[in-house]
Amino acid sequence: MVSASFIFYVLAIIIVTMTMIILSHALNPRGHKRSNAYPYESGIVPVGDTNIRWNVNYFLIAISFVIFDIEAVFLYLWSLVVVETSWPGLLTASLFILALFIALIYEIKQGAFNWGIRKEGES
Amino acid sequence: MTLSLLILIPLLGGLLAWYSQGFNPNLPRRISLFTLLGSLAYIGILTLTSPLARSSQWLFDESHVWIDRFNITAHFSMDGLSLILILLTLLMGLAALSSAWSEIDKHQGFFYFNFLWTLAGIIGVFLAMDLLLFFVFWEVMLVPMYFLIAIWGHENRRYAALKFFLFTQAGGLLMLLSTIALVVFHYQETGQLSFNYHVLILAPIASPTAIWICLGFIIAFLVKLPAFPFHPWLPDAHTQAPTPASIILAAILLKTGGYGIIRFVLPLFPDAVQFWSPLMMSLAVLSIIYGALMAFSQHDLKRIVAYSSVSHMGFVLLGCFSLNMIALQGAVMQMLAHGLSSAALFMLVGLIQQRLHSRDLHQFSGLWRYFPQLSAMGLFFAIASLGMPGLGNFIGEFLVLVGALEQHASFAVLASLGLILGAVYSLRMIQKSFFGPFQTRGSDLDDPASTVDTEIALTSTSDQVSAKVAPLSKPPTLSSPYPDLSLKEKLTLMSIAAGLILLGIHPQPLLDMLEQPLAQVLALYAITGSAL
Amino acid sequence: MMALYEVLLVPTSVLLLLLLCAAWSTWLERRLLAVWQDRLGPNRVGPMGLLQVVADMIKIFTKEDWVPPFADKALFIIAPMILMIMTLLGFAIIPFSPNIQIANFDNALLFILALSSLSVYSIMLAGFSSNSKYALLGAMRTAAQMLSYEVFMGLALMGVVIITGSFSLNDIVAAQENYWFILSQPLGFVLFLIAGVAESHRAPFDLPEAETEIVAGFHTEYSSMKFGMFFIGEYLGVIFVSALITTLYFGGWQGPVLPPIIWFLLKTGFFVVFFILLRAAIPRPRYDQLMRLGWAVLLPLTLLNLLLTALWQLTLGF
Amino acid sequence: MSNHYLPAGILLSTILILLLSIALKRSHIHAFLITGVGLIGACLVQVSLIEAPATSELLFIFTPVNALVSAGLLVILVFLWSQLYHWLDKSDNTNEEYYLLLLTASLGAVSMIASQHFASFFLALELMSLSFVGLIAYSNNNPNSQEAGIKYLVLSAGASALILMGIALIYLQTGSLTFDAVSTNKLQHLASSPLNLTTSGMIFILTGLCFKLSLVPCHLWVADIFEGAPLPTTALLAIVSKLSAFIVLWRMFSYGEWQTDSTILDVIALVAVASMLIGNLLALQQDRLLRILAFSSISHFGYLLIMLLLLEGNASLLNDISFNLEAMVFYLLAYMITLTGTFSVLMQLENTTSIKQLSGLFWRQPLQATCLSVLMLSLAGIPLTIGFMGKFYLVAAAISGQLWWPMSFLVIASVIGLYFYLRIIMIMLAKTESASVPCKLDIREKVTSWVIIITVIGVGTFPSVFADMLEAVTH
Amino acid sequence: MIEITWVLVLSGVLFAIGLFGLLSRRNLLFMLISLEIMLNGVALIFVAASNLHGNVDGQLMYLFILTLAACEVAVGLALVIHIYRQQQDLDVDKLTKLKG
Repeated sequence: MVSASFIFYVLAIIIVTMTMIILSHALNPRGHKRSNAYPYESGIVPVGDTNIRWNVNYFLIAISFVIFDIEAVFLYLWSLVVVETSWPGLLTASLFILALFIALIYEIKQGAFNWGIRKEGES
Repeated sequence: MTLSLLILIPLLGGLLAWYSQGFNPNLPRRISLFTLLGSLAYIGILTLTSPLARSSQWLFDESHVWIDRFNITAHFSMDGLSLILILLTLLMGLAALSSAWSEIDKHQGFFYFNFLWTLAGIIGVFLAMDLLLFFVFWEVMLVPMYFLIAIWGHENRRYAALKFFLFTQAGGLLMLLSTIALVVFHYQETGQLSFNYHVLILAPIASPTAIWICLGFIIAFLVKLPAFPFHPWLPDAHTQAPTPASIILAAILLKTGGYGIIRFVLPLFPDAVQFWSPLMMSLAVLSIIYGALMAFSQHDLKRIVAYSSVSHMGFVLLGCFSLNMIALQGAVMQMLAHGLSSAALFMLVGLIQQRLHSRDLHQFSGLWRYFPQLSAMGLFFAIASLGMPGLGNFIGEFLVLVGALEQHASFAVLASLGLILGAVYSLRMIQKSFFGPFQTRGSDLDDPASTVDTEIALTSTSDQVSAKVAPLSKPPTLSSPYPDLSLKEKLTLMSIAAGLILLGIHPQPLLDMLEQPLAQVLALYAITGSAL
Repeated sequence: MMALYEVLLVPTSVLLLLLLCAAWSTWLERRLLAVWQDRLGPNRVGPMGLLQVVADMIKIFTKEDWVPPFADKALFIIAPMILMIMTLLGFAIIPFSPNIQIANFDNALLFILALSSLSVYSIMLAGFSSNSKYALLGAMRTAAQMLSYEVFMGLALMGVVIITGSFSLNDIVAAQENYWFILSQPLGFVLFLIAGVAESHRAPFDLPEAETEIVAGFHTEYSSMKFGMFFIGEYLGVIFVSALITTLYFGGWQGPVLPPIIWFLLKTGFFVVFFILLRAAIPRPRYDQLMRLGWAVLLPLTLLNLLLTALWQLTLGF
Repeated sequence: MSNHYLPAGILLSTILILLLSIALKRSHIHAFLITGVGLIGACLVQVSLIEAPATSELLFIFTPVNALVSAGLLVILVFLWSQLYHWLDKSDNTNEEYYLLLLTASLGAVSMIASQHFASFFLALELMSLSFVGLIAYSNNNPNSQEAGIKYLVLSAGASALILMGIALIYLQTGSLTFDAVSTNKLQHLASSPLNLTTSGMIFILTGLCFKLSLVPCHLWVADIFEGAPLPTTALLAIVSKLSAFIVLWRMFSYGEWQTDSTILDVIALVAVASMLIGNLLALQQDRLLRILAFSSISHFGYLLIMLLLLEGNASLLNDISFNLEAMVFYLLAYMITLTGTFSVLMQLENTTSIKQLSGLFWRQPLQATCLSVLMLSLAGIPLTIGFMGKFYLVAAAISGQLWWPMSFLVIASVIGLYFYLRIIMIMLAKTESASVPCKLDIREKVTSWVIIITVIGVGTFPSVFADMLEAVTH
Repeated sequence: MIEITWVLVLSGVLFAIGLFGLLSRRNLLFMLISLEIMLNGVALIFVAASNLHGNVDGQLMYLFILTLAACEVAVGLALVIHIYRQQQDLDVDKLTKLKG
C-alpha cells in the first residue's frame, strides 16, 4: 500500500520543482531585446532544419532494446523464483538465455552495432 | 477381372495411344482401332463362351473392395440392359473413330487418349453397381469429353465445353448429395451402410425425404438426357464438338441419362417415382414438342440434329416414367435407335462440313447433285429419325406411346404430336440441303470472291499480290468439286443403317433380352405390362 | 507524533538534504578534480570556496529565463521537470537507515527500473522540443545509450534478487547481515556500476553532452534554472546510483559501532567520490565503442552472471 | 515432458543452430541443408508419434489427430523446402534468414496445432504471425512485398487484438485460460459481472480467427497479401497458417460450450455460407492466379466451417460422432495437399502471375500443364482426385447432420468455383500462335510434377489406406 | 476495491479508441500506435480479472501481451522505416500497387 509519507514526498518534489521554475521565471531580467532567435550552431547562421535523416543504427538500437528488455522482464520473474522452480526452472531459463544469446550473436554479426564507416552495399 | 477388364482395355489403350504419339503420329488411331476391336472381341467371347444364366437377371458379377471405410466396393455387374448399351457404346465408338480418322489431325495422341477414356467412363457407368462407383464414372467420362470439345471443337468451343461441363457437373453434384443422402437414410433405417445397388434395392427407403433425394437423381439424369429445362448445354456442345465427339455425345452419352433413370431411379424410389411421374411425363412431352419446334427453327445442321435429340430423348423420358414394361422396352429401344440414327446424322453433317466448310442450311442446297451417295444416306437416316415404320426408331416410339397411353392417355396424345413435328423438321432439313439447285454461299471453299481473287492473282504480274492471295484457296476443280463418300465412310454408314433396319424388323430377341432386367426394375410397381 | 514524524519530517528532511548534497557535490567535484589535477579549484567564496555553490545558485536564478521562440514551449519547460522529479522519486525507496525510509515497496527494484526508463523521456523531450540539431543529436545519443545500458542494468540487479528472492530493498539489506553481496556478486557489482555510470551519463560515458563534440547535447538551448535542473538532476543521479550500490552490494546501512545513517552516508559518499575520480581518471570512449561495449560485452556477461548466480544459489545457497 | 514435444524441440534446436551458423558464416547451401535436416527429422519423429498414446497437459494436448495433422503439415513443409533452394537462389536477396523465418513459422504452427490453453495458443499464433510478416516482406527490393507485409502486419495485429479481447472476456468470466473453461465454469456466473461475457468473448475470438482464415467479412486485403508476397511465402501462408488456425478453431469449438450456443452457431453458418459464395464470386472476376487462389481458399474454408456446425450433431454417419472429425481432417489435408501441389507448379512456372501467361501451356510444357489441370480438378472436386474424396467426406458428414441449407449453397458455390478452375484449364489449352518449342524440364521439376500427380490421383483413386489411417487416428 | 465493471468500461473504451484509430488513421505509425492502445486496453482486463479471480494467469497473459506488443512494434517499425525510405510517405492509402 502506498504510504502517506510517500504521497507527501511526491507532492513535495513537485512543489519544489515548480518553485524552482517559477522562481527563476520571476527573478529573470526582462525587457532586453534579443535578436538571437536562431538555434545554436556554433555561432553561425543555422543551415537546414532539424528533420535529419537518422542513422539506421538508432532504430536498430531501439528495436533491440524492445526485444531484450522484454527478455529481461521474463528473467526478472524467474530470478524471483529461482529456488522454487529449482533445476527445471534453471534449465528452461538457460535455454531461454541461450536462445537470446544466439540471437544476440547473430545481431552483432549482422553489424547492428557497427557505427563506423560501412562497406559499400551494407545497409 | 472379367468385367473390369472391359473398362481397363480402353483405359490402357488410351494411355498407349498417347504414349505412342511420340513414335508415329498415325499410331494412336490404329491403337484405338485395335483397342475397340479388342474390346468388342472380348465382350463377344465373354457372352458366347459363358453360359447365359437365364435364371438370373445378372449375366456377370464382379466385386472388389475399394473404400473399406464406407463399405464402398468396386462392384460391376452386367445384365441384358448393360450388355446392349455397352455393345452400342463400342459400335458407336467405332463409328466415331471412323469419322475421326480423317478429321482429327492435331495432337492425335491426346485426342485418342481422351476418346478412349470417355468410352471407358461410359462403359464404367453401364457396369457400375455401386452408387459411388457409378458417380465416379459418371463424372470421369465428362473430363475427357470436356477436353475433346474444348480442344478439337469448332469456333465457339470453349464456351460450349464450359457450358457442357458446368451443367453436367451441377447435376453430378446433386447426384452426389442424393447418393449420400440415400445411403445415410438407408443406414438409419436398416443399420447397414452400403453404397451397393444390390443391397439398396432390397429395402427402398421410406423416409418422406425420399421424394427429394429422388428428385436429385432425376435432375442429374435429366441434365444428361437432356429434358426440357435442363437442355441448354446440348445444342452448343453438339454444335461445337468435333464430329467424333458429337457422335459419342449423341449416340452414347445421352443414353447414360436414360440408363440411370431405369437402373437407379425407378427401383430405388418406388414411391417417389409415382409422385414425380406426372411431372416428369409432362416434362417429357414438353421436351418432345419444344425440341421439335426448336429443330424446325434452326438453320445449323448440327443444331437441328441436336434439338431433334432433345425431342427424341423426350420419348425415352416418357417411356421411363410410364412405369410399364412396354414403355420401358420402348424407351430402351428408342435409346438404341436414336443412338444409331443420330450418330449417323452427326457423321453425315461432319462429312458435309468437311467438304463445304459449313453447316448452315442457308449456305448450301441441292447437294444431291454432287453427293448422291451422301445425300441418299442422309435421306435414309433423316427418315429413320422421324420414325418411319420398319426402322428401329419407329419401334421405340411406338412402344413408348403405347405404354404411355396405358398410363396417361393425354400425355401420349400430346407426345404423338411430336412425331408429326418430327416429320416436319426432318423433311425441311432434307429438302433444304439435298434437293433444289446446287449452290453454296459464303463458304470458304467456294467463295465467289476468293475465286475472283485467284483469277486476279493468276493474271497479275505482281509477286506480292500472288503471295498474299495464293494460300487463300485452291482453285476448284469443276469436274468433281468435292469427293463423295469414301469406302470407309460408306461402310460405316451402311452398317449403321443395317443395324437400324434390323432393329426395325426384328426387335424381338432384343426385347426378350431386356425383359428380365426390366421386369426386375418394375417389380416394385403394381402396374406391370406384358411384353409385346 | 510518531506518525507526523514519519509522514512529514522524513520526506522533508530527505528532500532538503538531497538538494543540498546535490548542490554541494558540484563543489566537491570541482575541488576534487582540482586536487587530482594539481590545481586549487574554487576557493574564493567562503571557507575553502564552500559558498561557491550559493553564488552559482544566485547567478543561475537571476539569469534570463530564455525559452527559444523556435522551441516547443510546453515540452521545453516540462522536460527538465521530469528529470528532476524522476530522479528525486527514486530516493523514496532507499532505506537510509532502519527507520528512515519514505516508502517500503515490495517491488522497489522494478520501481527503480521504471523510473530510470521514464527519465529517458525527459531527455528525448528536451532534445526534440529544442528544435536544434545539437540538441536533437545529443538527445538521440543519450536515449540510445540509456536504453542500451538499461537492459543489462536491470539484469545485473537480478543477481541480488536471485540470492534474496525479493525485489524489496529492505529484504535485500536484511539479507546482507552476514556478508555483503559484493562478495557473492562481484561481477554483478561491476556490471551495475558501469551501467550506473552510463545511466547517469557521467564521464567516461558522458558522450551525450560531450562539449567537444556536440556542444552540450540535449540541453544546448537551455539556460537559467532549467539548465540548472538538468545539472542538479545529473548530480542527483550520481548520488542515487551510489546509494543504490551501497544498498544492494555493500550492506546498506548495516555496519558496526556507528549509527546506521552514518554508515549509509559514508558508503554513499565514498561512491560519489569514486564517480568523480572516474571522471578524472578515464578518457572518454568513442560512441560506437560505447554501444559495442554495452551490447557485445556487458550484456552477455550479465546473462552469464545471472546463470552462474542461479547455479550457485541452487547448489550452495540452501 | 513426454516425447510428444520432440518435433517442436527439433525445430527449435534447428532454429538455434541455423541462427548460429548464419551468424558465423553466411552460406545458402548450409542454411538450406540445416533446415532440411531439421524439418525431415521433425517430420519423421512426428510420423512415428502418430500411434503414440494421447496425453494431455495443461498447455498442450497430444492426440493422434494432432500428430497426424502436424505430420501432414511437416510433410508439406518438407516438400516445399525441397523446392525452396532453387527459388531463392535466383533472387538477389540474402536468403539465409528466409529459412529461419520458415522454421519459426512452422514451430509456431506445430505448437498451435497442439495447444489447448489460451496462453499457448496465443504465443504460438504470434510466433507464426510475426514470422509471416518477415516472410511476406522478405523481398528487399520489391515494394509489393513490403506493402503486403505491412498490410499483413496490421491485419494480424488487429486480429490478435480481437482474439485477445475475446480471451480476456472469457477469462474475466471464468477465471481460467483453458479452452474448456467455458463449459466447466458455465454455471458459476460471477456476481460482479452481470453480463454474459462468454458469448461476446467467443465472437471476438471468432472474428479474430476469421481474419487469420480470411473468412468473409474479414477477407480484406487477403488477395493483396497473396499477390505481393514472394511465392513460397504465399504457399506457406495459405497452407501453414490456415491449417493451424483452423485446427485451433476446431479445438476451441469442441472443448468449450460453443457448440450449444445458438448465437455462435448462427454466426458460423452465416460466415460459412457467405465465404463460400463471396469467395467464389470474387475469384470469378480475377485475372491473376494468386488472387484466384486467395479467393478460392476463402470459399474452401467456408466449406470447412460447415464441419464446425456438426461437432455436436446427434445424427451422424455410422452413429459415430468422430466421423465428423474424420471428415474434417480429410478435407483439410486433401485441400492442403492440393494447394501445395498448385504452389509447387506455380513456383516452377516462375513469373507467371496472370492467367493469360498460361495460355498454350499444354502444348509447351505438357507435364506441368497436366499437373496443374489435375490440381485444378482436385480443387474443383472432380472424382478420382484427392479433392473429390475430401468433398465426399464433407458432404457425407454434412448430410448425416442434416444440414440442408448450407449444403444447397455448397452446390451453388461449387458450380461457380468450377467455372474459374475450368477457365484456367481452358486457357492452358488455348493454341498459341508462336510455335514455341517445349522447354526442357530438369529432373527436379519432373520428379516434383510426377509426385504431385501421383499423390493427387493416387490418393483420390485409392483412398483406403489414408481413410483407414484416419479412422484409426480419430477413434 | 474498484468494481470490475469500471475496468471493463475503461478497457472497452481504450479498445474502441484503438480500433477507431486503426480504421480511421491513414498513417502507418498511427495505426501501429492504435494497435498498441488496443492491446493495452485488453491487458487491463487481464490484470483486473487476475486480481478478481486471485490467480496469476491473467498477469502472465499481461506479460505475453507486452511481449507481443514489443515484437509487433519491432517488426512494424522496421517495415515502416523501409517503406518510408522507399516512398517518403507513410499513408496507407498510397499503398495501392496491389489492387485487382
